Amino acid sequence: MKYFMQDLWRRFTGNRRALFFGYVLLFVALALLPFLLSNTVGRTWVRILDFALIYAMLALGLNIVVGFAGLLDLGYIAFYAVGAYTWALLASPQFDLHLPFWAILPIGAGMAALFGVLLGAPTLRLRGDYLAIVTLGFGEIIRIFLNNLDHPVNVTNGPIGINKIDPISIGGADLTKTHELLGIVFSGVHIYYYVLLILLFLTIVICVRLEKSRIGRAWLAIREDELAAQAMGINTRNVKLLAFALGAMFGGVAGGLFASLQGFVSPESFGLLESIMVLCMVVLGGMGHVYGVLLGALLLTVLPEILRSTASPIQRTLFGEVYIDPEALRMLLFGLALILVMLVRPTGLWPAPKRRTVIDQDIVED
Amino acid sequence: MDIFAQQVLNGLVLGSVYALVALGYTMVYGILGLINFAHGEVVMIGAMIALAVVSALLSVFPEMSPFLMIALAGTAAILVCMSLAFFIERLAYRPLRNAPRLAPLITAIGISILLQNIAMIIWGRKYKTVPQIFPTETFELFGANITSVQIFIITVSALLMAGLLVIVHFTKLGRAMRATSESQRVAGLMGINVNKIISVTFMIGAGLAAVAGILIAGNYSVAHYSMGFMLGLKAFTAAVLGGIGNLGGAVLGGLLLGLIESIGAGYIGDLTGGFLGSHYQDVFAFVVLIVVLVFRPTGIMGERVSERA
Amino acid sequence: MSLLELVKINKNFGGVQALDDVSLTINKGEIYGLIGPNGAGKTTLFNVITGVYLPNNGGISFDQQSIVGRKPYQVALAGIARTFQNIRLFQNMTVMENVMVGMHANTSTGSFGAIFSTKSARHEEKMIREQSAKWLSYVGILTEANNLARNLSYGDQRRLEIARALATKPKLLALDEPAAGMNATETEELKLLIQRIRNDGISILLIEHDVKLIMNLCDRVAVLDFGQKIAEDVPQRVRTDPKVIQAYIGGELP
Amino acid sequence: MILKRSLAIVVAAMVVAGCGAESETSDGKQIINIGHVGPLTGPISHLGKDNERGAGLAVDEANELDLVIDGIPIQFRLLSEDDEANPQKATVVAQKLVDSNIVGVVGHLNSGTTIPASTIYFNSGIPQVSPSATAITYTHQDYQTAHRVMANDEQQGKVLGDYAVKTLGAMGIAIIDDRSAYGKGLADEFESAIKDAGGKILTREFTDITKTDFTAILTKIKGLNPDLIFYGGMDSQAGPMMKQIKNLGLTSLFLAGDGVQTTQFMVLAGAEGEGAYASSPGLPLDQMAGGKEFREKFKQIYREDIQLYAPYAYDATFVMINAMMRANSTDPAIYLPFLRNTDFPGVTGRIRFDERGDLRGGSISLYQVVEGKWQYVETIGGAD
Repeated sequence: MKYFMQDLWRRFTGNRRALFFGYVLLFVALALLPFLLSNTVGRTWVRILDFALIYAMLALGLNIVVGFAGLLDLGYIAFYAVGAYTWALLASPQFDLHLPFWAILPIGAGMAALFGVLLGAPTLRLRGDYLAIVTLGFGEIIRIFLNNLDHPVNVTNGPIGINKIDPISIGGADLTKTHELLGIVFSGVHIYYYVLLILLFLTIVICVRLEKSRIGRAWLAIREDELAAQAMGINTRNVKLLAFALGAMFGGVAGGLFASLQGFVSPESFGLLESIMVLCMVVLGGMGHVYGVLLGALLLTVLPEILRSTASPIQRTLFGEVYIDPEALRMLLFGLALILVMLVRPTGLWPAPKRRTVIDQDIVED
Repeated sequence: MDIFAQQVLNGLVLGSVYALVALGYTMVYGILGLINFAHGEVVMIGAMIALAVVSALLSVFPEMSPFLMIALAGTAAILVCMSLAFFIERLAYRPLRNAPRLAPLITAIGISILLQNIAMIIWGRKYKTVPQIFPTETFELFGANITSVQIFIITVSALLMAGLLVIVHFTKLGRAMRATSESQRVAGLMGINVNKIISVTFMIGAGLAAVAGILIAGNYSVAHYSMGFMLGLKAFTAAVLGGIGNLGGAVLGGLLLGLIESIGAGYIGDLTGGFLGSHYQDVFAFVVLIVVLVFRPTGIMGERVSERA
Repeated sequence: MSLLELVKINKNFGGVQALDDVSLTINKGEIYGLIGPNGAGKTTLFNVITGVYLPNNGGISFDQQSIVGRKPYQVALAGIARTFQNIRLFQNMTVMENVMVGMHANTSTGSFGAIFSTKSARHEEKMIREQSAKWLSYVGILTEANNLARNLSYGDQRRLEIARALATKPKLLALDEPAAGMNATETEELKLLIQRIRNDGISILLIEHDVKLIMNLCDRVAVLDFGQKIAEDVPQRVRTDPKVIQAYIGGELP
Repeated sequence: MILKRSLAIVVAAMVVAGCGAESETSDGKQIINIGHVGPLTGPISHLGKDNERGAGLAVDEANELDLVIDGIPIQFRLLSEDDEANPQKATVVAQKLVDSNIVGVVGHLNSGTTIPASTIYFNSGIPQVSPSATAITYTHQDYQTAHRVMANDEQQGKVLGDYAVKTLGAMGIAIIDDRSAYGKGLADEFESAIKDAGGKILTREFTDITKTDFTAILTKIKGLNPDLIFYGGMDSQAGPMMKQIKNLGLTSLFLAGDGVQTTQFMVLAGAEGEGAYASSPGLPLDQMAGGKEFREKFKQIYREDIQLYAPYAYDATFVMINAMMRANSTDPAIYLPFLRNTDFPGVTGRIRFDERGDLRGGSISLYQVVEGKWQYVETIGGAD
């Protein structure tokens, strides 16, 4: 966020005070957003926003794998599933375990990272589209196992799913319920919004820092030219596995939060279409560019919902009657949007800037 | 009845359809390096068009010979699918030929969503029944039951695949296609109209897809606007298993995948004491794929692309 | 004193003997040239040394250690840096970043250090930038630091590849046809650069088509023909070797 | 910035959407919103649409009665949402309906979406009546708001198991399910009923809702030569499955649950569907008061036959309206206890709820395909 804001404000003002003012403004705007939404367009939009934040986290995780390291992963949702089920199994009546969230969150992240390495390892020799189909296969395998591990020993309840998952609770206060603090009423979705916003902020910071680090450069190098990267002494195997593990970790965290927000998980939420959707967010937004990916995730979560509420009113306004089923029209427009955006902006809506300032001007001028 | 022979036969029927669809994937991939995610939807459109034509003919000329009927329906489906493929390539892929690798993948996904929903608007949400214009007869073969439709499927697939191999390896068009897939630039320098060859490749693939759609709809007697997606994925898996870009590989991969699914579902459950039953049918297929790729990273018949320095 | 020693290297591809019992030794501080007609096996030998290909048999020792069977990145870590015949830069990264990637081998910040931006990580990052800038100015393209690698001129791309290789702190720098496609001025500048690198204590293995450059620059030259080493000596004597002249019929030798 | 930009779009969109959301009709009736949710896109959208139509018909009929509640003339309006059979979308649309001030919701269709959504309705105190979610979990969450007008998996599975062994005399039985929450739930309950009744399970095989080829598992089943094959799943798979059963020369009986007792099944299975058995909760539509009229009216209005659960959605809607009438209030908190105490003669049978919100003493009817038509065989249960 810092680089982004700096960039933006330098371009407009070049003024440090304006930068500070910008931070404050953004902070206030983000803090007030849920109240603004629930009072104008309804609390649904706060919930949609919650999901948008979860998807943003997912997309940023996938961006590490696809955008940074250039490994086309079509089964990324598996790590989301691992995170969600880890949370569900450790904090629900299923095994009567009720670990606190600060214990599950790292366990879920760790499990997902472990799966990232396990699934990544056999694919290291594969390139491009071979990798895509194998990761797709792994994604499906995980889902199929979750769907069938109800016998011989019942672990996941199979297709029925796991219900009554504990929400995040702090000091005994259940965060999915409505609370009052300093006279302001916060409903569950509002509180989750703040929790998710903080975690997303951390995710962004981590992604930006990684990208600008030695590890990030190694990823980009592998993406650009694997053999040349090896010639630089980069252990491509380890660095790729690290990308899988870290990417999966974010997926795991997002999955855990999803499970606790929903209170229910079932394998239906982790199908191939979800993987494809997250990939669309990454590519449409601007692969490899943290803020572009963020934009992609927010747009692709919010856009279908906007279409949901506007598909029939717009028809009615334009033609006086609803000709096409609003639901069919919604998906139709969504498909069309994917195509048009790619045709107009093949590198995504907001691609990584062509020139990056990685060197201070004074070093160059020495 | 011999259970094993029956399972092998089941696998071959399923596999020949996978193979037909896989050929479309592999041809496009061979020439453009693009995963045409919308290919499965072309199969669906083929089935739907043929179904619409047959239904219309049945209501207008109920006395028409079934062979003529299927020929007319087939021609219509093939023509529609070919023009569809032509426009898809022209509008959604060609402008992106020099774009980053994943951009056409996303437009392909967009096309897939678009086609599904258009089909849903036109043909409705219901599963549609395919009228039986041929009476189903069952024959015994090596102790296995086989229906006339299944015999038809295997024969037509085999003929089409053979035909395609002849076109690619023994005609001028085929030479141009092979040259284009080696290097578009060089093929262009040799006087080959690369754009035309790519269009033709898409259209041939779509023609095969249309036939596959008709065969599937005929065999299972159902058609639905979402029938293409999973089928497309399976066929793509088959193409990769065989070595994507390689026509023989697509056929081999398709047949293998069909056999794996059928025999896997039939026997693995008993071998693992019921733990891995038929609910893991798709897992077997993917596990075989992964194992093959780990040992042969470019598929069974794929070329070994060693990294050149 | 020998730095790199190849003993009876054989490599065949599907029955074609690309390298046939090739043995050679590169000494410390030496500029060693490798020439030969097209298809003689120069690039294959290069790839065997750098770990891209595994030899069918034979031994390679570098700095008194066997490096046969090591992966390319391990070879790089052992101290052999390379460039590529058909320039392989990280096209969409800046010139500076390309060299910074070269520093990978000799730095250690992991994901933990990066995420928490630890003091040592920040310190190392600063060092990487300073060093990279130093290597850029060493090859004379510091002013291009913030441009994307793919936007550089051809000659500068070659220089960047060398700078990137130098950043790995090699003991041996292996250059695969660095003068290919260069004009006379650029070649002359390249020659000076190579000499300067050698004078700074780095040995050099040079594969080149430009025989004139090899003869002017190298301390010793080996000639490959049909996968066999047919000569190895100081340039003056190689030039007059009848076997070499035979191999180069068509009068390429000056 | 991004958020603000999208916010601007959102607000603009909602303004457009908001047009026409008046709270009164032109003739001064107060508008009362009832929600409906089902999958309206995706592979089972035909069933979602069917439910929506059933509920829509109920709302239209209720409005023709010019109802007055607590002295105020009322007009009901159905707000229909698409959950795409996706649990995450289900909670979003549930919240959306709650925001739109619905007084009750008819839905969702699948158990997988009904369960996560039920938490949101419960937290907001909105009564929910699902026409077709049969997973036991749904009513076992102690939510006073959760109801269903269809026998759950346990009730139906038990009847089917008993019927297979005791009436059809099948001893060796093969079970297939489609690995959906519905199919698995029903198959599990069927399996335990078979064991209780002394039957033997020869094998359990599985498929999924994207498949149309079942030859591998059917061939395996053929090797075991069962007396009966049970399928836990939907008509769109059962139709082709039935064809393949006959083509493979299997002679076992075929039994399935309510997902298969449809005209669609007969259309898809064709002549090969002959002899198949399937159950359906409640009594045959044509035997019920108003049942025949409902069927005909449905066809007349939508120019399509009932797919599957439309009658249940129709009943669910009327049960809800009926509770409001008895409570003389549309306030969810006030009419909710009245909903629990429902005793309503629906087109699918008499509807009463037990303390969990499950259908009390739900009867199950069995049907068999005879000469290309579902023929009513008998009704089991129905007493308390």
